[in-house]
Amino acid sequence: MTTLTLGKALNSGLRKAMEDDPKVILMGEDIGRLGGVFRITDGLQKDFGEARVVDTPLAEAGIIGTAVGLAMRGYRPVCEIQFDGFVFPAFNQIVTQVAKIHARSRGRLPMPITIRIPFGGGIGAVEHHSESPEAYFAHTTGLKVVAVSNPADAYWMLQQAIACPDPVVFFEPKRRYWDKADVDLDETPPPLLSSRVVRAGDDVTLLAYGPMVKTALQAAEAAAADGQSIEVIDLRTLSPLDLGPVEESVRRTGRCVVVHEAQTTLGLGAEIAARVTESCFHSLEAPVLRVGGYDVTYPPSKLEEEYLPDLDRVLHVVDQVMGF
Amino acid sequence: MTTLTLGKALNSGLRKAMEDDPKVILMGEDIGRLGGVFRITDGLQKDFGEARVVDTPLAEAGIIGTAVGLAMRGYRPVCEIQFDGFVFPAFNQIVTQVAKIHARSRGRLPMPITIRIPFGGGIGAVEHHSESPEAYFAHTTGLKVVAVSNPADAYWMLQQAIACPDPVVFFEPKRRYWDKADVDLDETPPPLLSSRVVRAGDDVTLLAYGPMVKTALQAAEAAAADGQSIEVIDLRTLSPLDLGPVEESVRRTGRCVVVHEAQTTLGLGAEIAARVTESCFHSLEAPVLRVGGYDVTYPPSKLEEEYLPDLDRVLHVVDQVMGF
Amino acid sequence: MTAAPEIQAIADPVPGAGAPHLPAQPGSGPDFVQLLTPEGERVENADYALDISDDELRSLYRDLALVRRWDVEATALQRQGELGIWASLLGQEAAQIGAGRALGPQDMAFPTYREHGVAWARDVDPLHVISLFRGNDLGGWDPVARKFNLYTVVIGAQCLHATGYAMGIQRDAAMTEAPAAALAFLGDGATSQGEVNEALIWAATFSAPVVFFCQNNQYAISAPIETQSRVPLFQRAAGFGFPGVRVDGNDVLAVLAVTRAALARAREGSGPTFIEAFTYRMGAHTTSDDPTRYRLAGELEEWKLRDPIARLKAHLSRSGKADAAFFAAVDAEGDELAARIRKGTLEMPDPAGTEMFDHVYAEQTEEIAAQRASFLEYHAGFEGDEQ
Amino acid sequence: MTAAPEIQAIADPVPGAGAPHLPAQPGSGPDFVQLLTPEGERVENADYALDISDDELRSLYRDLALVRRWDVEATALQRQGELGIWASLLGQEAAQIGAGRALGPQDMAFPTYREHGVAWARDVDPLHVISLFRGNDLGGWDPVARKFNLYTVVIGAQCLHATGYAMGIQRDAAMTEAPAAALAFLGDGATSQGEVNEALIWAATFSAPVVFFCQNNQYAISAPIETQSRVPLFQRAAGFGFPGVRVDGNDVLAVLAVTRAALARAREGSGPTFIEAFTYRMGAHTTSDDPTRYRLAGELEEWKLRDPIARLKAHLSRSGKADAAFFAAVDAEGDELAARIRKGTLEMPDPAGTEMFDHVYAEQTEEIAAQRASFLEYHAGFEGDEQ
Ligand SMILES: Cc1ncc(C[n+]2csc(CCOP(=O)(O)OP(=O)(O)O)c2C)c(N)n1
Ligand SMILES: Cc1ncc(C[n+]2csc(CCOP(=O)(O)OP(=O)(O)O)c2C)c(N)n1
Ligand SMILES: [Mg+2]
Ligand SMILES: [Mg+2]
Repeated sequence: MTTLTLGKALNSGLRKAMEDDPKVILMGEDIGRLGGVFRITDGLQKDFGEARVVDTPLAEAGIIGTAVGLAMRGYRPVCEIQFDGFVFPAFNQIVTQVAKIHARSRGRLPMPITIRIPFGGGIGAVEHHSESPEAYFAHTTGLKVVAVSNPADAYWMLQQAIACPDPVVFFEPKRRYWDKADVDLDETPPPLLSSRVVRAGDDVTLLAYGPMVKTALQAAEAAAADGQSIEVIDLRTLSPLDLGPVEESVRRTGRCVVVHEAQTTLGLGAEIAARVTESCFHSLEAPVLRVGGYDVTYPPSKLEEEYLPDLDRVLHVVDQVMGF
Repeated sequence: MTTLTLGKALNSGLRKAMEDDPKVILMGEDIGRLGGVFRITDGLQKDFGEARVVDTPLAEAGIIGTAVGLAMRGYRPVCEIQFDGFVFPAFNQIVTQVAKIHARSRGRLPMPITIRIPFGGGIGAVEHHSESPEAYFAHTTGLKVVAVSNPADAYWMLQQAIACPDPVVFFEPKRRYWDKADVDLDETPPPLLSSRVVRAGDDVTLLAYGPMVKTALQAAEAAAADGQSIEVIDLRTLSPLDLGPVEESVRRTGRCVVVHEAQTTLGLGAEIAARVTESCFHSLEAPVLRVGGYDVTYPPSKLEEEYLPDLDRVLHVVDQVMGF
Repeated sequence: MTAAPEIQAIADPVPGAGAPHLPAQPGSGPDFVQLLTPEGERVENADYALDISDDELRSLYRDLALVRRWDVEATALQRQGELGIWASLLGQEAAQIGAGRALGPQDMAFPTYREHGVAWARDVDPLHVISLFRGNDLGGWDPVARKFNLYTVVIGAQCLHATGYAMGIQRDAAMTEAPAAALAFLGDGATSQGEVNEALIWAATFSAPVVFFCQNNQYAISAPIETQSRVPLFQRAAGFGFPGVRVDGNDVLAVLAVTRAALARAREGSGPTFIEAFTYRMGAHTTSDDPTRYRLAGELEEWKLRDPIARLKAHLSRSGKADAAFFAAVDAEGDELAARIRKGTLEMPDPAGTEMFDHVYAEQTEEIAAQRASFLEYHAGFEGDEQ
Repeated sequence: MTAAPEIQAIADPVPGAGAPHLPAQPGSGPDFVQLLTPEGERVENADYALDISDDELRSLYRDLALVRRWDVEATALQRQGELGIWASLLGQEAAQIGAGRALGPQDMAFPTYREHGVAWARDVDPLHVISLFRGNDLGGWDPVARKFNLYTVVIGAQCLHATGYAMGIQRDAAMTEAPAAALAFLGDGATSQGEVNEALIWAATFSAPVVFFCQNNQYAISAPIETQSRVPLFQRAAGFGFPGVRVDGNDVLAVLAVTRAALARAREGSGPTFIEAFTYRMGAHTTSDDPTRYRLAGELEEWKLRDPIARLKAHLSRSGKADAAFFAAVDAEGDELAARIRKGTLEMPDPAGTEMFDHVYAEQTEEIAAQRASFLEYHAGFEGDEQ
């Protein structure tokens, strides 16, 4: 057991992955000498050298496109996109190449590429630094998409993502980088592509991932005080979805709420609502409700607290689903 | 009344828009001298000159990025993306600039840009020529997204999109370019952002857009023979959605099926299922079901008929929703 | 830039590190336009004659001094928690004032997020820039009235906008409008973005009236210029078919002359120019950055000797074109400006929550109107609650 | 390229049309490497000496003739409805065979969708290329075994892959592997894509062992080269800091020599090279295209005089290095090849529907496994139905 911040857990996970496999290479803007703007790669260039921790030119398509070539040569690139809002110059390479090459080559060219993206708001940043683009990637077959919510998952899931033979878009809740928790470096972690019940409950099933898991747990805590029993599930994997535990839960509770920061329309909540409704139709006492960002341009930071789902908005919708 | 193919209706709509407003400029690859690979801009460069029908360098980001600058200078660019699969190099400009500049400038910099995208499969093409990327754009606030299904809508909706002060991503069902129908050049068209009941029915509400509208109508026809009464709604607008007519219908039928070519996961069907379930929960006899592309890489053309929803697959799911 | 020996040492093991490095400081000569030496000596350049009045010289000094004062105040406000972040222009004042003052009223400028000096030259109220970094808005000025686009944070994206705008100018000109040009700002790091290179290609193909003004401040956050290019950036333009020129970015006179010439060339229909203003980011990348992690203090000391303001001050005083009273007056004006910025910042009202719903579209959708309504309803629910 | 007067006329009104146009045909001299004139004269080039045996010359001719025969057969098959589409290499045989034959077994090639000649040189079974255009698969060959990547249809995307692969070579070399190089193919149109320019930047920054082989066939579908660049493409490399060279793309000897030299340079750690092979697309862009809409017949006639195969044939026969029997044998071999391709195409089995589920991921997901199962179940439902 060691206590780590989420950021440090990612750093340790990267270090472990690099020690375990000499083919693991880190690429990104400012990740070497600086250690990354969030210091997630701190110290790694010093210890593994510039050939394995590559400070790249300022071009996201270049980062992903050259990672594809490195993967073809047998490497396992781990690419850092500096902020969520800056993944789009690489979108063409991710969607038309990274996601398709395994199928195009019928398995002859695996793409074991990990794309790390710090995502979400709440840090008072300027434009493009607080986006939640995960649905774009979950809608893209050929990619696997995960989001971590706590230090232990950060440590283990990052290593699992790097070891995964398929491309993984790895979302990191940037506003939780500084959250601390105990990490058992010897445990056997659950599979990468699995969701997990993080709080048991009977009245409502509350689904979250990434930064919103903490918010969901706080909401459940507050609701408990009012005698409401909320079951909280950390989805962890966004593509593929692991809805087994969700369906088991919803069949008991009959009520389901999904929360995420991303804009509500066509966010992950839409897909989950559609699937859960199909699989649990006769158990549902109310429609699956969503708490997400409003369908507006991410606002200037003075307004982000009003834009982002928080404890109150979650409880507000929980009340709606209970009262339906 | 004139009989036009869908492609020719688009061509006529563009011509009309250029006649009505000298600030309308067409930009794209091969749209001038060649008239576009689908001939949608046929003859326009000859008649309006190279300054208004611009054969651009081979760079989609360049097409959209310069269109932004032209819009800032007071022009109304209409950009052609040659095929659905080639919009991704422009994704950064579309998502971080076109979609955000109006909000960024608090209305001082409107972005009256139309982005035409021939989309969907069924033409036996090679990789990247049969994609359905509409959900990426519908998930992007700041854009308006429409899809046309017939010559009359093609003629009118294209002019409405160009006249719209907001950016519009305009999807054209490439496999229907050659479909003919009567177009009333003097009618007053319905609003751009409205859906429409195209066939009345009582048992099931079937939603489609773009190329699948024809398929949905054929399915309804076939079902009628078996005594099933299917109401078909052409969504026309994908963002914002116009679900008024859909909800009115579902409250009567109690059953709803959405069909599209795009991969099912996080396709438009997901959002529609989530919203319709929320607004019509007590009227629904069955969950909203989806008929979409499988969640796989678009296959080589010999397999696309098995990949794409067709009359049989639609009826298969209609039976499921009836038997639920 | 000066790759300090230690950083060199780190750099060597990387594949490709054999490649040539940039000169510590480009000498003068055709490849480096300089009209005022670091010591304040006025030198002539055959291609870029500049005949300038003493008044103009003094007003250039005033601009340089005032934007630095503004910058210092903004940094202080950020430290005190009044701004979320601040991107300092320290060291780049001459590049920005020189370029900004070269613009005509009909020209349009497309800044990055660091062009406070150009904003100043375009008469943008500093508080309208401050409000962005405070998180009140995404840019408070009117880009149309000021002919100064809103800051673009996505690296390089504005270069295509400037090129498209220039294509619009060409088409208006056909409709006999006054000739104008677009001025795109970019950094050295931005030159690696595909979109920026596309802008150069489009500008060349359409011979668009656009000037690309690249402030090579030697770093993209922590990445030294060698990360982006092994040869001087201005040389890239020739490969695309138009002229590139490297100017001493710490020499406001040279920047003014070179940018004026390029804009004139663009307006008269002779096409684009790429200007590399060779300068140095004397501060951190932003207030969130810690440059000590990636560069050595010695480097900064060396560049202090090339300070853009000191050299003009030296020239003005030595030549007797300005006296102590003048400099004192400018300092006083700077303090007033700083006080006004501080007061305005502290008094800046927070935006209303409904703001975020009101500008997504020119024609608002029912969806967003409905979300706006439920937003108000939801917050009305808290009325009276303590919070 | 030759901008025919009429096309010129159309082009003039466009803003920027003042810019210089490319020469009708670059003369020889340092800027245009040629070892075999269109008339079949062997000429020497100081920088690119090529000492080549008669056997090699004949085998080059054989390759040129056979890939053209393959191409003709594929076009016929498409016309007969056996292929969905075909992208003809007609006129570019020398560029592709010259480049393909310059590759060593350790090198990796990254083609576009038109490099059938390079595929041939890499021993790819023509039927594995045909199967892609027939719609049976997305490329039937083993890219790892053949050291020939699958065709990349998204313009330019492969240039970054090649550069990344070359970065991998550098890292393996550190682990003492045999030196190798990557060869990226691209068209003239592709040079306008941002990603391609990023590839040039990365290659320069990391001095990666990659060679960019640009076939300037004068058109990007209907867009003449002036749409992409107002100056010769090879000149772009210098702006990024590495050498560019223009070679007669219809001269297989010159292409072979120039590409060999560039690959050797890359392997020995001296960094990237950009090669512009100046050639002409003698056919339509693809079988879906109608070039009469955008170019004049005269242009084609002019280029026929520079035919890549005719000039080698002239050289071989005039110099007595090959006799009538040899040419007859090659023709016969061509007919056999064509017959084999035709037979193989007609007998090609359609892929199974389940194929589409089986290669999305290396580790298939439960979601896709479930969809595969329901797909089978659904189709089982039709068993017995007439359809
Ligand atoms: C597309 C994109 N990627 C990454 C970033 C994060 N970022 C902000 S500034 C910066 C460095 C820019 O360097 P340069 O272009 O030299 O401008 P400077 O900051 O030195 O003025 C980076 C990488 C961004 N804003 N946009
Ligand atoms: C990103 C992208 N945009 C558009 C297309 C459509 N397209 C296919 S080939 C082509 C022209 C390519 O020209 P060039 O690079 O010169 O290669 P060539 O076909 O002449 O060999 C275009 C525009 C594409 N395949 N990819
Ligand atoms: Mg910089
Ligand atoms: Mg070409």
